[in-house]
Amino acid sequence: MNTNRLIGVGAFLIAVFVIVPLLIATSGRWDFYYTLTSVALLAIASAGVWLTFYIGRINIGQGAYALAGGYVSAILVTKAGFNFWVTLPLAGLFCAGLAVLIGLPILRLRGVYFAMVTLVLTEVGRLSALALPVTNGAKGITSIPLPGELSIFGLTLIPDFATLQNPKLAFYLAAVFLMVACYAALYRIVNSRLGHLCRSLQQNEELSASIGVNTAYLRVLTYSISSFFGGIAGAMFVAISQSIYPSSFQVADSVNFMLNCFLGGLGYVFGPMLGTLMLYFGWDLLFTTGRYQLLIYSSLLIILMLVLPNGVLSLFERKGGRK
Amino acid sequence: MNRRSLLKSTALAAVASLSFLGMAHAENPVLKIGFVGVTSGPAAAWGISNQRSMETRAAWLNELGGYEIDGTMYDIEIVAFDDQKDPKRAIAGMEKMAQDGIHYVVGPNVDDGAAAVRPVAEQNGIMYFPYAFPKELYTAPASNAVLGMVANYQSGPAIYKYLMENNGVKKVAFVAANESDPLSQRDGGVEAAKALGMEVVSDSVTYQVDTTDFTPVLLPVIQTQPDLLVLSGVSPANAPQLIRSARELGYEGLISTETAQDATVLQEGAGELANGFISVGGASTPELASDAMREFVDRYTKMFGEYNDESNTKVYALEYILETIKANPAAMTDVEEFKKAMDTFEAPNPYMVGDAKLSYVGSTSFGQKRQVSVPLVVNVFKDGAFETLFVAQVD
Amino acid sequence: MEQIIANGLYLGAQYALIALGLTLIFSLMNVLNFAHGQMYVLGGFVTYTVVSQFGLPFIVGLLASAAILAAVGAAIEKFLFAPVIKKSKREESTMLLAAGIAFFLDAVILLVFGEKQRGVPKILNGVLNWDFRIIMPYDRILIGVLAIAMIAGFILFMQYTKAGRAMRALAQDRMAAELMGVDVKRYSMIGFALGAMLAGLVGGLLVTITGINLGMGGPTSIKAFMMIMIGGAGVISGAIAGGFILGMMESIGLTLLAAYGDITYLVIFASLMIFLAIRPQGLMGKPWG
Amino acid sequence: MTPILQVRGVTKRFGGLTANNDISFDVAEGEILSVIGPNGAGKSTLFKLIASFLKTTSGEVLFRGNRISNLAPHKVAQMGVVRTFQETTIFRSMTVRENIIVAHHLRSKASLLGFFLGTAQARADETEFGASADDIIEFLGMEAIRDELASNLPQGHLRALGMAIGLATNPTVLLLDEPFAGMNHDETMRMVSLVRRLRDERGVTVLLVEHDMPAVMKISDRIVVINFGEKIAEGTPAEIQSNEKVIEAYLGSEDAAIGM
Repeated sequence: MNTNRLIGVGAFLIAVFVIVPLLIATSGRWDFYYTLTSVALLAIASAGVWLTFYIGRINIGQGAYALAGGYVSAILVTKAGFNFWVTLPLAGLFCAGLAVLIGLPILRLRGVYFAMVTLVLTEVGRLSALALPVTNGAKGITSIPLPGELSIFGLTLIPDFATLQNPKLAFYLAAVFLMVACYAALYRIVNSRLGHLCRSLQQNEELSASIGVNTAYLRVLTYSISSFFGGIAGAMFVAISQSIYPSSFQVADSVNFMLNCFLGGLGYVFGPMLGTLMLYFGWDLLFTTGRYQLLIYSSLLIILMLVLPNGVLSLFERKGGRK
Repeated sequence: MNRRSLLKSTALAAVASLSFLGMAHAENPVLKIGFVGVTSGPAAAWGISNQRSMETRAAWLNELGGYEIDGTMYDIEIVAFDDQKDPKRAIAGMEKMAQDGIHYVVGPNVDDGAAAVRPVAEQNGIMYFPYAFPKELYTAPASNAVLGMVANYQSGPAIYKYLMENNGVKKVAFVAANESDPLSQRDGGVEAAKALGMEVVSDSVTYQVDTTDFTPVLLPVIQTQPDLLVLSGVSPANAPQLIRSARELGYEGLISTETAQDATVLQEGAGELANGFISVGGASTPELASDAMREFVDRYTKMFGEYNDESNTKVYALEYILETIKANPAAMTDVEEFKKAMDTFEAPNPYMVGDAKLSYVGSTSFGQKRQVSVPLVVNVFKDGAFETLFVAQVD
Repeated sequence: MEQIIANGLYLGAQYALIALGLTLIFSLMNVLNFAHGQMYVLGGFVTYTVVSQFGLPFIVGLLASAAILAAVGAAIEKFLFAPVIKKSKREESTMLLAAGIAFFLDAVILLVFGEKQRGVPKILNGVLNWDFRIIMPYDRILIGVLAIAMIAGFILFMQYTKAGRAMRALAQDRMAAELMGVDVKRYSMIGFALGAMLAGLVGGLLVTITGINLGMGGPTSIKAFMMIMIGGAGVISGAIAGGFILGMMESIGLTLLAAYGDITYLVIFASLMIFLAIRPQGLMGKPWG
Repeated sequence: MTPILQVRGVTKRFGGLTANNDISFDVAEGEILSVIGPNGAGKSTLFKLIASFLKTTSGEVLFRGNRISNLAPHKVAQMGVVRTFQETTIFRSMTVRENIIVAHHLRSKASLLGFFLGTAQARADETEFGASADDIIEFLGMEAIRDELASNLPQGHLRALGMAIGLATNPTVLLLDEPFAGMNHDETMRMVSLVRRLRDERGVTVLLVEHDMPAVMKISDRIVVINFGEKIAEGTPAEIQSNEKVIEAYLGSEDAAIGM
């Protein structure tokens, strides 16, 4: 069992870090780099949403945190001259802190109430970005420099992206590395005591409290981890597009993050990754269908839901098994 | 088991239909021109009028046997990508264009998308023609974007000046949707009006694009009693409602906008209340339209069932791309050659009567020629159609 | 002041009608219908087609909208929601389905009705002007009154007909209703059809005033969500209250905060979040609806 | 013996309705005390007030002299006063063993971060929880259903699982909410001996709220009777059986006979 898992992880790592770049190099489909980079980053944000699902909350507010993370990075880079790689964790931490403030009151809500309030939160994010002076309002922040060099004691860890031959590959590797790190963390969370407690919360909050779980604390903790994921995904996106606007992440994104989780399967750690891949790639592949793109896309979505209402990964579920 | 086979057959069917739709047809060599913009969802109208005018023109050219560049006839193929008004998708679209070996792309339609695709376009040697106004896109060091229409900070002053001189307008009020593009356009308009010495009586009122009742929005604006109400960056969907609400509130002054509008939409949405509404359009009014413009409108209508007046301005981008490549065939695969050609490029404007010319402008606004010169035709709406108020040029 | 109240009432009436359909569907099936706004848009386009393209009277268009949307709603419930609810482990899964249906309707509307803004001619001309204290066009008054009449009709239907009572029982307690002999399947379908019909009716009503376009669906859904949150999800009186409150807030906010421009909605959203933090079940909802 | 739990003048009003009015009694360490009363007498409310799942209107509950009423429920649990639930309140999509292991939360010495990082302490904790869970499973005789998904269990096992979850927290005082409800005679007798063993073998003080008279009479050291939200009697089973107020209360209601 354990060796199987190791082999699986190894195969996955080789696939994303070696085989994909090789395939792209031989096939010449350079555009897949960006597509896969997007998938990786969106999968990180979706992982956050999935984690809130794990405590039994439907989160349609991740767009707000991705936006906030993006702005934190953009502002620190352009106005304070920070290195992008320093702003990346800061963006995550800022979002985690923000999530504590916002989560304290709203995490008392459950079910559709929480879902709808987070949906509104995404709108609040966009409107705040338009209204606040620090975000440069409607004009957005543009011409953000590419990520600079990151070195410790003169040892270059990450080269300056502006000097690179192939920044696409660099962004891809960075994004996939982040994704692997986030999912490893997520996997660890889910399979450690923290995850068990989250599941207890998902299934019955009263009982959880009665066995001594500080439910309010745990909810806020989980929500802020979730928002941390959203923040770093947003910041990384800003580095790629070198610009951010109040509409860079909006309600549609928040909804998509949620759909990624559903599609992959709420019961599976790697569900959101697969869901993101399918939804994002699905749209891209259908691009040749022209005006029927949305029609076909949505029909496939509905059919999938009818056939596999518990997510695509439930296809591989053996009877009685769970993960 | 059943499930899986169903999934499989669905996938097969999807793949089959994809390959069928993707089949090409031509004998001539093909010149691909890209379009990245929004053709689904709330803002679909913007991109669709773009894409359709490109497709109409391409079909027309192909029907004539292709487009001649350097002695070779090329079939024009339009490769369109729907970015869903999402800047992240727009980047993917631009990547796709680069992958297809496309060097000339029309779009995106909005500020955030246009800014987001800039790195990709510059890295891959793509010239793109956005319908977004931020000056940074066109000012050095940016060099691959070409503004595909007249910017509001160019048309605004012209309109305000005309109205000051001819209608004695002194007080002006601005209303904008609470979104990036309209807000930026409002700020530009306010600046221009102040520069002209007008009194700006209201410039802080905004609305959500999904507003269904504009009475409360407009009430405080109308109370400031402006002579001119400017609907900054108004979408064709909101324009008729805003006009109607303003008139119903008893407003009797002028109403104008700097974006292109559609006469049918105005007629259906506001009827005779829209009479006198001033907007910016292409050269399709009877006084200005050439036979080519009329044929374009006919073909568009035949192909898609209904014409959209927004296409009057959107027809130009493709024309510019093709004409410039024709002027310097080396530009077909090398945008640096295209940029060289832009400085001196000049060709007759097929869509306008008289001896109007196509050329690149923008030196005043951007310090480099990064804008197509389309005639700045200011229209006024009258009983279901536009009439020309005046024509100006941008430099 | 009078103007603010008049505007608020007019807005509130149409909002309440939209929220009613959404809350009905929610209370019966625990489904948050993301496609509600799209149903509203579809209703508007049906009326537009009947009135502007076929040249038939407005009332025919309205009836057509009601009938077609009811049929669409019934079909969606029977063939999509019912099977998914039956098979899925977590009831939130219906959200993906609802979102898929929203995309699907968006696509269908784009293909069938096009991307342009549409509208039908005013059904009544003239403007009521009461000494410049209230300015309200007659057609808007008519639509407002019609909307309120429909709300009243809906309440009467729920209160006094067999189907209405059955649906209320179902909303109260699904299990108990089943034990009492209510045909749960049938009334779920009827309820969904009724909810969709209400959305379609509002679309049809408003097409004479605001017109209709493809993009109005999503934002309408979000507004409807807000209304039922204010009033309490799944509670009919709550939906009505929520609709009127949101209408008033918009009307007041836009007037008082006009000088600050961009923040009216920010204020509305923020106060909504604070309100829910204090009163999680909305005004009239059951706790944890 | 000093009382381990003191209920002092506890009152709870919902709007104009008084559910509990000035109720006071003590629970001694190692005692099994039952709270009984006819339907709607306010037993459930009192139960929730003691476990602090509801806030009192006035009065207080003390545990070893410290006030526990109106604390957050998890804090009360941390102090050692743990409640079980009436019905199917379990973690449905976990197995029996997982349910019990999760409930060991209060015993963990490692921090959540420690568990995330998998420190030595965390691993030691996990091993200990596993052993303890198996211990509890054996104690309750649930070996056969150890790896069964909780949502698949029949009613009787669910009750036992609820108790196992309570036990896993290592409680000083266990509050049992109607442990015999819906059980037949055999099942009830098994549960009675189980509760006894809890006290005898594990030293847990038990306070239970119950309906089933014969079982209560059999199991309790002392009984508190409430009616219409007020305490009407307190004493040993024998005293309660002969208390006139109690008989009157039960005869006056349409409830089951008092089981004499």
